Amino acid sequence: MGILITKETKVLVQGITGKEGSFHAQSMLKYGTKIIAGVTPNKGGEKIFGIPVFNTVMEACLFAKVDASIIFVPAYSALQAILEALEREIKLIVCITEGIPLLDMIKIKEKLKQSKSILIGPNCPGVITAGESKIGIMPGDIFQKGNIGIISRSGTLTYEVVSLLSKNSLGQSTCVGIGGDPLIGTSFLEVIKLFEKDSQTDLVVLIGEIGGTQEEEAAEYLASSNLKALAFIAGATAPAGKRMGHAGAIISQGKGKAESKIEAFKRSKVAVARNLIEIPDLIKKLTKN
Amino acid sequence: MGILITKETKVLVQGITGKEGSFHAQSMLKYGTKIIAGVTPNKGGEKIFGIPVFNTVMEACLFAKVDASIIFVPAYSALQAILEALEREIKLIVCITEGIPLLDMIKIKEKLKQSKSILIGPNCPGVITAGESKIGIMPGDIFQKGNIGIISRSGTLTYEVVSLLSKNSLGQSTCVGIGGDPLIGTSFLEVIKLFEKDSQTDLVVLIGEIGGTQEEEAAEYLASSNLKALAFIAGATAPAGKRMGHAGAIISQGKGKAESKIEAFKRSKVAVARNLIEIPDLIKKLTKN
Amino acid sequence: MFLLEYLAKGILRKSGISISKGGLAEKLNQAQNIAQKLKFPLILKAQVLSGGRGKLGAIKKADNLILLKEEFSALLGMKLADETVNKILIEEAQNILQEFYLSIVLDRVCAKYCLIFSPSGGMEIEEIAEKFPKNLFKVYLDPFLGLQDYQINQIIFNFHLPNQIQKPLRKIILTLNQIIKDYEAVLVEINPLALIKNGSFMALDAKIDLDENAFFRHSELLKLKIKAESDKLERKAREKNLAYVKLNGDIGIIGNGAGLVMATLDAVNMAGGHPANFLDLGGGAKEDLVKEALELILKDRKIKGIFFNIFGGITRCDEVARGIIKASGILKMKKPIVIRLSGTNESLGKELLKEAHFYPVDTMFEGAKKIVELVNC
Amino acid sequence: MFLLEYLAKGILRKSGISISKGGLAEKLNQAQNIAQKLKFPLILKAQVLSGGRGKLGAIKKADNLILLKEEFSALLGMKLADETVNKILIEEAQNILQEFYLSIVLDRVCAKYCLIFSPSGGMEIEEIAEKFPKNLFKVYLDPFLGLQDYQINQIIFNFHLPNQIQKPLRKIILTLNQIIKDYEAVLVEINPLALIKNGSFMALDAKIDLDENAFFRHSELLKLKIKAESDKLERKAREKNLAYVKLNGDIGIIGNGAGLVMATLDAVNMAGGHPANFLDLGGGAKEDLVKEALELILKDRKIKGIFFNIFGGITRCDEVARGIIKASGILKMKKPIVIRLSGTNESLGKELLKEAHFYPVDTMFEGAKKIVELVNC
Repeated sequence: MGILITKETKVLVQGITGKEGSFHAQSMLKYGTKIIAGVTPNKGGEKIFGIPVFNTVMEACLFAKVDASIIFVPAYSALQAILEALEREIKLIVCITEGIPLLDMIKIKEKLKQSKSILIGPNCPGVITAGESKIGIMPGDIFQKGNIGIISRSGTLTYEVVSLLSKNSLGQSTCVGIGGDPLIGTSFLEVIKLFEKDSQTDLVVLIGEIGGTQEEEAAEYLASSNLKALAFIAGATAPAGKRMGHAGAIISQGKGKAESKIEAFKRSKVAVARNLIEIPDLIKKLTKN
Repeated sequence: MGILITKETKVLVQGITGKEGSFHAQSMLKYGTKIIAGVTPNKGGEKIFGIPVFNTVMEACLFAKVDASIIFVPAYSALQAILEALEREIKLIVCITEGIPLLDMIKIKEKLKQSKSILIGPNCPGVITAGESKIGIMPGDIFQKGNIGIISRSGTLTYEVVSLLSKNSLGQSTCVGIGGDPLIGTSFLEVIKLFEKDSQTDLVVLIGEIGGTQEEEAAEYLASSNLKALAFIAGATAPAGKRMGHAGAIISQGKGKAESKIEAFKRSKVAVARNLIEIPDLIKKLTKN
Repeated sequence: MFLLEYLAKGILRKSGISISKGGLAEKLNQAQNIAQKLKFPLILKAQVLSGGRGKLGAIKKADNLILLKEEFSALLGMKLADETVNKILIEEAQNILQEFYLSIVLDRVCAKYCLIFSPSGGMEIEEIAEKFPKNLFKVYLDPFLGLQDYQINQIIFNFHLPNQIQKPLRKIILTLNQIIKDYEAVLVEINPLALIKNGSFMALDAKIDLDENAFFRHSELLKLKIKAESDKLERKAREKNLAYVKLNGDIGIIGNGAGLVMATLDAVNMAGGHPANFLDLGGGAKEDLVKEALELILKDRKIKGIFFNIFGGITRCDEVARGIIKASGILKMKKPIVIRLSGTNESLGKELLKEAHFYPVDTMFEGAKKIVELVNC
Repeated sequence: MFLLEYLAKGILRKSGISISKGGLAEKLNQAQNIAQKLKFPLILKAQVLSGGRGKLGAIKKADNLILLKEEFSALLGMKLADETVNKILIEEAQNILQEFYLSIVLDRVCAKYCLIFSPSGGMEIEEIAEKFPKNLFKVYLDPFLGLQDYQINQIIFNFHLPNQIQKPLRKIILTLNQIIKDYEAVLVEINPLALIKNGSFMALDAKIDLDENAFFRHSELLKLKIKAESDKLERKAREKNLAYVKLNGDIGIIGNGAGLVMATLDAVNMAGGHPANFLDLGGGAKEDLVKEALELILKDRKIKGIFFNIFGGITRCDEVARGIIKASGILKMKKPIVIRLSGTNESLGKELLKEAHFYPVDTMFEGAKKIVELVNC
């Protein structure tokens, strides 16, 4: 089964006629995702790849039941897109958009508390349940159906890990890219809790990086969980005080170091890979018992 | 028992050293209310009527458990006072202050939704459980212990009704002045639901007035409730389009008329007094069965 | 506090929304001066708060100066419900392509602002709701986030509004929203919002209701507050922060608390009397305010007697008594006064009154009966 | 984006918070000119982002012009962690009665701003937390309502601050809050906030961290963005919207995605190499950006080779390949390049590369090993 999405999940694409939106809508369709509608203001009535386009999320939701929405709009209108999806109470909102201001995310986080929706991202590759449905931008062909769950703060690093796993015949259940921003809709810990309940997932790979304290939180929780897990943290050799690429990855005032995260996992008896290449072997060892 | 407050309710007075605050604190003490602390910034450490004064609600709540707070601060700082009480999760907040801007009340109403506190008022006479405790400004000596509950949008009109009841030996359980403003913390309907569960209350007198649709809402609910009720609506002869005294009492665009409210109660088979003087006799009739 | 049309339109224009060229006249020569600077045909609009002015004949059209004079003279002094026309707005008539309805109003029930739009403007909102319910679109504004762009999109695309009017309409909606915030308004309504010849919009009528409680944050609005009152006594009352409403009878009513004063009006009416006014002292009135309140209502020449009805909670009876005694100089006229005092510090108040030879009654009903008898005898 | 002290203090001063008189010097004669307008003793502060400058000897005092010259020359060019001192702030020294700590910072865990105050300023916040935990007071700001007066009261009365400093402190806290809002800052810190002789406050050091993602709403901050970068190449990268961080090694690293680039640095380090930089193309890079990124890192003369590591998701391998080919002119130097391309449009990208005689490797590990070999031979 995996978590969050299945073959049957009905998907809306916000920003479907844009360059990224249309490219990835097509790629998702190819993967088998049930895209049932798209939204672009002033393009209502058009069709793209046979999918009807609406002017507003409201119109799209009146046309058909929507289970999930994926957002491809530019950073300056992402707040609007997410609020629009929240207003219609869409259960799963996946926001690919990079560069959303923190102030907008503060507002979104507060509204999320008052809703039943789950936001994955922003600045993330999305969610994929291997062989079933892809609501995201990850290259679908590297995934293989299986029992390894993946939670990652980094997009491209996820692909790296997934392709390693697939090459070693370690298939995946669901892969969730939670996004690399300092403020994100759903944290490591929240996704771990979803995987705990999933009978298809035998082990979860956590791909973290420097900055913040999400990994430490997750580690603490895993100490008393039955979920098998393996962690990898990027940025062990990154200098302090410098933002590595996006606002989330920074060692500031001595906090957020890779070492402290690795220590936290070790304290909780969670296996840690120091090098990506070790991951497949470590998984095989962990799943043998 | 009555509702909301008892002899044991521990009360904080916000604005206790002001003219109104100190006058009514003394009057409440005389009535038997358990006032355990007061707040006035920069007066921390002083005592008034033997009650310790603190600079902040936080300090007062660290000093002793507070069940309820009554607010006497000026309109321009009422938002602060209510937020300060909400932050400490004080269960019952009674705001006497008149003239709070609607924008401030919009904010307060939204924060109330996210809290477990009850706000009575603003612009109200407060709450009294006859013979037990008074958290308000009503003249205590007009009340008599008994089984009639009272909910009222008007302060002085409540005293009028209560003194009529007491003169006719119709004692009261709890009397709640919900306040006359367009936006208030707790509506008729919400107080009705509390009275429904109170074994001491045999009948509730609703004192409404023109403006808004609270009375209609309450009437609709009472149609299928076992609670005995009697309603009176002030302003039957008020002209349309003019605000009668405070922002709440206005017939605008044909809405909020006394007649429509009276009709609503009649539709729900709730007795309506056309003249205050009829109230005692109507109650006697209703409680006989 | 509702603003007259010309004041509401002044706020719209200041905020960047187009209105017709025109001016306000209180006298015929002013009207003629204004007309000379404008293009006929002109519209004459009585400045009163009552709704449905069109149907009441309070809006007229004039094609030339002669007709203007005629219509102006007919309107001036006209009685509409409780109001008398003493200000007339004269504006150029517009060619209208389509009339829209647009407002933002505070919804008391959910404590949120509500944006209401309809492509069927020009009639009152209740009429639109009844006749064309599908042509009414409401969006509720989040109390903290306020109006969002996507909500404006919902309106625009719900009615398939053509491209060329999307942008100007969006701007007007955002402006309305800004007015709500800047002025802490309870209501801003443009009806009709007219699409005129050149494809742009104009506010042909406007209604604004301000929250007086918020005026301490908007000192600039205090002037407007005074200006807004059409009745001189109401204006005076506002200056003193008394809640005064002029009515048509002959018995002056003073009390504390809106509910009590309303119930007093009801009681006097039931006893066969006709209240001359509503005057609420508010909570905690001090003796000077009591005196000023008495002086104020006595300026209404129609008054034949006064009923003073107090049930003290936060208001103290002794303060009220002192105020009445202070005002006794002007009260020692032939006009009867009936006083009822109950509640906080009642006995002290009554004692003071008796010393000054005022003899209070015990209940509202007694008082209502007594004043009606005294006035009618 | 962290601002250097002099830029942060500029924002404070503009907002009405007092700072010491002084000026910024990059050369000795500038320093001497500044000093002549000021009263000795003076403080010389190296403008670098690294913390603990006092302990690192990057803050000096000078009692006269001779000492100023000496200290200035010693500071200029000094190396501190990854930074080189090329700007020095010269300020008048202050008599300090008490040092406070004050900041507002975004708390990532609860997604709220947090106001932190301590009467034990002058040392880093971690040190205060450890040594005087009771002297640290935090209030969290409601995401929608923001900082409230009662919260400032909580701070003031928690530390029994005397009456005469309540008002100025309240003002500074409100100003800090306004800076957070106006600039969409992630952190504004004044440490120490010094109570000086005449009973008023002065910000003796300041740290501001701005949210670059919000710059589209603050066009005025773009200039600051460029100014803030001490390294020339980092400045250039900012102009092109590339995430570039200068490091101390000799292998240039380009990749897409912060996580992947960080992992690439880790891999190169593990293979025994020394990365010269971190360069993240971000998501969906187009060929021109790829070309510019290559040109940019080649300006670092220390570079002996380049490792280009792409795993395409939203980024397409063909675009990357085209960019590399476009840049091949400047690449046709003696410096080796190792390319790894996987993901979206991988085969198309690889084909293009092969046509242009570039032969990509298959994995990150392979690539890391290969570039280290090539550079070290």
